Amino acid sequence: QETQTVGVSIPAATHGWAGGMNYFAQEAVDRLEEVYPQLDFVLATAGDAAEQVSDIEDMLATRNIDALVVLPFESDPLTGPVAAVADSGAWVTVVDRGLSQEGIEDLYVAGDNPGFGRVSGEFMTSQMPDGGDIVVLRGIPTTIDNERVEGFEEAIDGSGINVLAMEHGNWNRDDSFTVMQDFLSRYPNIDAVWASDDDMAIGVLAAIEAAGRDDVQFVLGGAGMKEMIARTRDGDPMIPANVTYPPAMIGTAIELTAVGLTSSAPVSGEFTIGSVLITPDNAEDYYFPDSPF
Amino acid sequence: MTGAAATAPQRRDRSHSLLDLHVLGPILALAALILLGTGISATNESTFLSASNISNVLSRSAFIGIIAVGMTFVITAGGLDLSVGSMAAFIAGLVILTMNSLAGTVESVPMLVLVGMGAALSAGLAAGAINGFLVTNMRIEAFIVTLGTMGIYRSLVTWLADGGTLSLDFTLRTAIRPIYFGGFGWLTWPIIVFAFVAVLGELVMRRTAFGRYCAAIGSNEQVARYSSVNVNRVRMATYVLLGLLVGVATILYVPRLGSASPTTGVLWELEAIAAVIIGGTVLKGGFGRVWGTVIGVLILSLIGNILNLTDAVSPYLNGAIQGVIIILAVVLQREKKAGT
Amino acid sequence: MTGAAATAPQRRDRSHSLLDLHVLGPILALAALILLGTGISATNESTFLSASNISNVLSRSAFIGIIAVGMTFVITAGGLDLSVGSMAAFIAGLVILTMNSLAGTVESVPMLVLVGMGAALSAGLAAGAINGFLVTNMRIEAFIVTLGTMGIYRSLVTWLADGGTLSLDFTLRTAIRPIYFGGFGWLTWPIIVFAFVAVLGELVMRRTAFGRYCAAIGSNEQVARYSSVNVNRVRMATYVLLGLLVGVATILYVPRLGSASPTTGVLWELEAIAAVIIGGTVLKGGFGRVWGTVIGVLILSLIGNILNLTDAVSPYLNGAIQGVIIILAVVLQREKKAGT
Amino acid sequence: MGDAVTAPLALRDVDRHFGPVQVLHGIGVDLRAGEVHALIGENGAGKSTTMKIMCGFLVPTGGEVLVDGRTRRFADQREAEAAGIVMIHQEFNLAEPLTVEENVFLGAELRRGPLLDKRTMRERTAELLDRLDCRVPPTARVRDLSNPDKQMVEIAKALRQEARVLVMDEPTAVLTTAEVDTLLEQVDRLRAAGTAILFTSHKLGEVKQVADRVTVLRDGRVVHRGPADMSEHAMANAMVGRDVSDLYPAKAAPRGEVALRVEELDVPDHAADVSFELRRGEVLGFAGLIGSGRTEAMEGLVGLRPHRGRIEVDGRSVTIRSPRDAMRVGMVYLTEDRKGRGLLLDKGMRENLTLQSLPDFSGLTVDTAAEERALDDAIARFDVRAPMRDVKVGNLSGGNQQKLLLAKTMLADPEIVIIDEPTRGIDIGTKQQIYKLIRELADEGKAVIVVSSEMQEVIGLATRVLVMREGRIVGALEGDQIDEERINGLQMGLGRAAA
Ligand SMILES: Nc1ncnc2c1ncn2[C@@H]1O[C@H](COP(=O)(O)OP(=O)(O)OP(=O)(O)O)[C@@H](O)[C@H]1O
Ligand SMILES: Nc1ncnc2c1ncn2[C@@H]1O[C@H](COP(=O)(O)OP(=O)(O)OP(=O)(O)O)[C@@H](O)[C@H]1O
Ligand SMILES: [Mg+2]
Ligand SMILES: [Mg+2]
Repeated sequence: QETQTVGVSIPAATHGWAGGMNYFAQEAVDRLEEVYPQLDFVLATAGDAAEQVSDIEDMLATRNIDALVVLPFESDPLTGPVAAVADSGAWVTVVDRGLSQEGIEDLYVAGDNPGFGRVSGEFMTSQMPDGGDIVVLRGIPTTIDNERVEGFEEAIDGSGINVLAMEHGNWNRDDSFTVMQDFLSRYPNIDAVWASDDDMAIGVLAAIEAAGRDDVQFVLGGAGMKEMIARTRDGDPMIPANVTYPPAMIGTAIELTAVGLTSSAPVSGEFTIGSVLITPDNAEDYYFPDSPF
Repeated sequence: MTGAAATAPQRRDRSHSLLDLHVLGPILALAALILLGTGISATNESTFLSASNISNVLSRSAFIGIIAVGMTFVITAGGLDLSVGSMAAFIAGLVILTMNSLAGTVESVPMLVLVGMGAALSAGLAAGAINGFLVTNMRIEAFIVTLGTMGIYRSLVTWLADGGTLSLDFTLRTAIRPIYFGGFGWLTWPIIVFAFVAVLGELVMRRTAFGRYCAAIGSNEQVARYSSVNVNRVRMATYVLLGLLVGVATILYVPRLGSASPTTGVLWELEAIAAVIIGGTVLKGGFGRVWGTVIGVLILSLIGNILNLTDAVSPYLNGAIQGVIIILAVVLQREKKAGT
Repeated sequence: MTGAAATAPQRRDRSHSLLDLHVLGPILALAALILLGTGISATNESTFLSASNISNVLSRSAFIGIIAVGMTFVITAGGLDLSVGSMAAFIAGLVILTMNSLAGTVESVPMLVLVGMGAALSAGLAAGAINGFLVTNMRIEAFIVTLGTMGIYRSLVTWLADGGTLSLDFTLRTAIRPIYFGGFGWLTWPIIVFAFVAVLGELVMRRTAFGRYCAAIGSNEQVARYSSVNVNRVRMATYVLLGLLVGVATILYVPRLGSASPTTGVLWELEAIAAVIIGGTVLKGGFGRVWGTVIGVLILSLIGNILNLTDAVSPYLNGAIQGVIIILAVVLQREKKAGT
Repeated sequence: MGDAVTAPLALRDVDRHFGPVQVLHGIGVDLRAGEVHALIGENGAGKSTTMKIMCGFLVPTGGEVLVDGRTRRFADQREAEAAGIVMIHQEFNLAEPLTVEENVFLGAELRRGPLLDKRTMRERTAELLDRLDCRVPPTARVRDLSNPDKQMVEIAKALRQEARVLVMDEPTAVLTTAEVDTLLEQVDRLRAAGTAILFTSHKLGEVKQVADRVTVLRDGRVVHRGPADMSEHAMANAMVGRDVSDLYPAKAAPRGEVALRVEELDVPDHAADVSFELRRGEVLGFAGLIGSGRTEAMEGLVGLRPHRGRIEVDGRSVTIRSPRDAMRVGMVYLTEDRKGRGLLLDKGMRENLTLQSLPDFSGLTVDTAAEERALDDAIARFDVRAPMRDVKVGNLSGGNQQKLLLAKTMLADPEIVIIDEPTRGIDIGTKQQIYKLIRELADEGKAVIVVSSEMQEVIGLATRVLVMREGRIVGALEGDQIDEERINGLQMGLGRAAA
C-alpha cells in the first residue's frame, strides 16, 4: 500500500492553551503513526500567519501532502493558501477557527469563541445576580480574544455587572500577575475577576493571595487546565467554575482525518466543540490527569 | 631620494587566499545547507530541489531580504533599526485601510493598487525619516529610538485593527494576488524585485559615493566629518532608504496574506539583522556587504524550509536547530578569518 | 623637571554644572514619571504611592533589574547578550524539574530549596560560560552567538515543558513562596537582593580593577591588550557574571508563580538592554553606569504600572506610550549632554 | 615673495579657550604664497590648535581669520576646504576599514555618471603614492598598513586636493629619514608651484632645511617671528625659553649580566631568525627601514603576536604568550601607535596611567588616592602638560599624550623596557629629559631596547645597534662603529657587518 502524507500546521506554543494544543497534536501524530504505518505525518508549528503560510506551501511543494490539518493562526490570511491545498486535491481539515470562505474544507472541527465568552458571562451573572464590580484580563490582541470578549459583554449586558477595567494579560501568567497587582492597587474593592484563561487565572490568584485581599469573591478562568479543574472539583471557593475550550480538539481532528484517509467511513462535515461550563458537579468528567494542560 | 625606492618593499599584494576564505564563509554555509536539504529529501519522497520549492523559498525570502538590504546600509553606517518589523505591520495596516476605504469611490483596480503602493512607499519614507531625524538631529542612541518606534508602530497597528485583523476587501485581494504569486513561471515578482533590490544595493554599496560614505561614517564618524562628508545627511539617508525598502517589502507582503494584524512582522528585525551579520557585515559599522546579506537571508529561509522536510526533530526543537546553524554559519566564516 | 610644577594643572577643577545635568537626566525622567503617577492616582482613587504598590513595582523590577546589572558589565565591555530571557526560562524549567524529581527522595524542604538554588546558579554560570566561550575563544560576534543561544534555550524549555507549562510540586511551591513574597514588610526579598546586587555592581564597576578593565576593553580592545589586560578573561567574566545573575533572578522568579513555560522571560533581553541604555551606559561599550541601569529599570516598570492605573489610554496603545516615554527619557539626558 | 602680495591665509589676535582654560593668546600668523612657514613650539604650546583654527576645524574665541585679506568665519572645515585650505592632521585621520584609494578620495570621489570612477581614482592614487615613493597598493586596507604608510596616505590625500594653502601638523613624526626626504621634496615642489605652506615639526633639522620663515609659540603666545636663518640651537632655545644643549647624555659602557636572550625568534610573515642578547645597563638600539619588521619582532617578543623561538630572562627560559606573561618576567613594551594601541582617548589621565599596573593599585578595590599620587609623580617626572587634570586624554596635545604613554609604561617598573619610537612628536626640551631618563634607567641596571626610526636618536642613545632588514637582523654595530653611514648601508642591504 502506498504511503500517504498528512500535513499538520498549527501555531507555536506561545501560551498555555497553545502549548496544550501542541502537546495533543504531537501526541496524536505519534500515536497514529503507530496505528497507521501507511501514513506519514509532517507537523509544523508557526510563530505567525506568514510563517504558517510558508509551512503549508512547503508541505505542498516538497512533501506532496495528501491531507492537511490546519489550525489557522488567523482566518483571512490562511484562506488562500489552504484553498490552494484543497485545489491540489488534498483532503483539508480545519480546526478551531473557520476560514473566510466557505466550502474549502472537507472537515471542520470548530471551537466556539463567542460561545466561550457567552458561557463565561452567563456564569458571572448567575453568581452575581445583584451586579458587582469586576475586572477583566484579556488575551493576546487577536480576533479570538475579540470574539470572546464580545460574547462576554453581550452576556453581562444589563445585568448590573460593572467592568471596572480591562487590560491585556496576553494569556500569560506573569503578565496577568502584574496587571492584577496593579488592579488591586487601583481598586479598593473588586468583587470578581474574569481572567478568561486558566494561565491568567493562576497569575491573578497569586496576586490576590499576595495582597491578602478578601474582597475578591472568585476568579473565572477558562480552557480547562487540569489543575484548575481539580480545584473546582475539590470545591475551592475562589475557582467555582471553568469553561472548556479543549486544546485536545486538534487531536480529534487529526484522528478523524486519518480515519477519513484510510477508510471509507464518512467523516466529512462540521463538528462544533461547544464551550461547556464546568462546576464542581461535573468537574470529574473533565479532569484528565494525564494531560499536560 | 637615494636608493630607497630600490630597497623599499614592493607594493605588497595581500595574500588573497585568506581573504577568499573569509569571503567564501557564508557561501560555504549556504552550500552546506543546500546539500543537507538535498540529502534529507533523498531519504524521504520530498522534493527539495523542485522549481516550486525553490520558488517558494525565494519568494518568501523577499520580504526579509529587501528589508535586510536596507538594514545593511544602516548597520554599515554604524546604526541599527529595531523597528522594521512593526513598521512593516503598521504600513501593511495603513495600506489595507487606504485601499478598503477607497474601494467604494475609486472604480479602477489598477488605480487602487497604485494608490496602495504610493501609500506604502510614502509611509515607509516617513517612518524612516522619523527614525533618522531622532537619531541624527536629536542625537539619541539608535537602539533606543528604534526600540521606541518599534513599540509605537506595533501599538498603532493593534489599535487600527482593534486588536484583531485588518483584511483587504475580498475582490481587491483577488485582484492583487498576482503581485505576490504572479511573474514568469517560478520567477515570481517578489523574486524579481528582491533580485533587483539586491543588485542595486550591491551596486550602491560598492560603486557609489553613498556606499563609501556609509562605510566611512560607520568606521569613524570624525574622519568622515573631517573629509567633508555630510554625516547627518548620509545617516538620515540610510534610515530613509530602509524605510522605503520596508514599504517595498510591504507592497509584496499585503498581496500574499491580504491582511495585517498585531502579529505581522514580529521578530523580522532580528531576522533581518541576523541576516546582515551572517553575511559578513560588521555590527559596529564600517564594513558592509550586500551580497552577503542576501546569502544570510537565504540561509535563514532555508533552515525553516529544511526543517519542514523532515520529522526527525521535534517541532519544539526547531528553534534550537536554527540557533545552532546560525552560529555554525558564522563560525565557518570566522574560523577562516582567524587565519589572518 | 623645570617649570612642570608651575604648569601642572590644579587638582579637580571640573566644571560640575554640565556634567551634573547629564548625570541628572535619568533621575529627572524617573522623577517626572513618579509625579505623573501621583497625579494620575490623585484623579482616581488608586494609591500609587502606597507602600504596597511601591513594593509591588520594586519586587517585580527585581528580575529584570538583577539581569540588567549584569548586562551593564557585558555592554560596557563592548558585548551584548540577547539570550538572557530564554536563558532565564530554561534555568527556571531546570530548577523546577530538579526540585520536582528530588521531592520524592529528599525530605527536608530547606535542603531542596538549597539544591534548587545551586542548580539555578550553576546552570546560569554554565550558560554564561558558553556564551563567553563562543564570543571570546571562537571569536564570533556576540550578537550572533546570543541570538543563537536565545533560540536554543527557548526551544529547550519548550521541549522540557512539552509545549506546556512546567509547574513546581504544590507543597514545594507553598514552601518557597516566601522567597518572593516574604521579607520585612514591604521590603521583600526580591527588593533586598536587587538592592544588594545593584550596590555591589556599582561598587565593582566604579571601584575595582575589573570594572576598569571592562570600560577599557569596551573603549579600545587593542589598548587594553597592549596594556597587559587579559581581554579574553575579562570579557568571559562579564558573560559568566551575567549568567550567574540570570540564575539569581531565576531563584526569585520561580517562587512567584512556581512555573516556567515557553513564554517565560520573553523580551526580557530587550527590556534589560533598554534599561542599561536609558541609564546612560554606552551601547558600543567603554562607559557603564550601574546606578543608571537601576533607574532605567525603575523607569520601565513604572511606565507599565502607571498605564495599569489609568484608563486614559486604550490598552492597545500602551506600547506606543511606552515607546514615547523611553525615547523621551533619553532625550532628557541627551539634550543636556548637547550643552557640553 | 614680497609683502605686496596679500596673504592667502592669516590669523590676527586669535584667542582660544577650552572651558575655563585659555590655550591661545593673541596669535598672529600670516602665510604667503610660495613660502614655507614653520610653526614651532613645545608640546602643548598651541600649534595644533592654531592650525585647526586656520583650517576651520575649530572656531577662535577671539580675533579673526583672514583669507586673501578678508575676514572669514568658517562654519566648518568644508568651507575652508572650498577656499582651498587643506590640513594634514597630527593624528591619523583615516577610516581604517576602508582602502587606501577610498581614503584618499573620501569626500571628493570622482564619478562617471552616478557611479564611481574607481579606475581613475586608483590610477591617481597610485600616481600620488608614487610621487611619495610609497609602495602601498591603492586597494590595500588602511587597517593593514604600517604607521609610516598611513602617514603617506594622509599626505597623498592632502596632495590630491591641490590646495592653495597646505597646513601640515607634524607630518614627519612617524616617517623615517628617507621618507622625510621624499616628503620635503614634495614640499619644495608645491612651494615652487605657489602653494602657501604651514609646517610644524619637532625635528628642527627639517625645519631648518625647508622653512623660509619661522614663528615660535610658547604657552600659547608668539615669542619669536622671523626668517628661518636662525640656528637649530637658537630655535630650541626660543621654544623652551632656556638653553638646550647636549641633547644626548654621555653613554656608559654596559656592565651587568645578560638580562634577555632571544634565540631564533620567528614572527610569522614579519620577522625571522631574530637572535640577540641584552645586558643590564645596556641601551640596545634597533634601526631599520619601514617594514623591516622591528615592531612586529618586538610585539612577538612580548606575546602580542604569535611567535616561535627561545626566550631567556635572567638566564631562565620563559614562555611568553601574552603581554601579561611578559610583565610577569619584568618585560614591558611601549607601542609606537599611541592613539590606536597606547591610550584610551575617551578616558582621563589617571585611568590611562594606571591601566597597565592596575594590580599594583588594587586590593579589593582600586586605591584612587594612590593613583592620584602616581599621577602627580608622572606629571612632574614627565612634564605632562594638561589644561585640566581631568581632561580626556584625547584632548591632550600629541606630545603630552606621548609623555603620558611613557609614564604609563614606566609605572609598571619594568626590568626590561622595549620602547618603540620613544620621542615621536616630543619637543626638543622634553626629548632631552627623556633621553636622560633612558640613561638613568640603564644606570639603574635596567635593560633597555630602543626601536627608533630617527637615526640620530639611535646613534645618540644606544651602546649597541642592531639593524634589521626584511625581518632579519643584518648587522650589529658597537661603540665607534655606530654612525649614520654604516646604519644606512646595512638597512638598505648594501653591506653586512659581523653580528
Ligand atoms: N578639545 C580640547 N579640550 C581641552 N583642551 C584642549 C583641547 N584641545 C587642545 N587642548 C589643549 O590645548 C593645549 C594646546 O594643544 P595643542 O594640541 O595645540 O598643542 P601642540 O602645540 O600641538 O602640542 P604638540 O607638540 O604636543 O602636538 C594643550 O594643553 C591641550 O591639552
Ligand atoms: N611579509 C609581509 N607581508 C605583508 N605585510 C608585511 C610584511 N612585512 C611587513 N609587512 C607590513 O609592513 C609593516 C611593517 O612595519 P613595521 O612597523 O613592522 O616596521 P618597522 O621596522 O617597525 O618600521 P616602523 O616602525 O618604522 O614602521 C607592517 O604593518 C606589516 O603589515
Ligand atoms: Mg600638536
Ligand atoms: Mg615600527
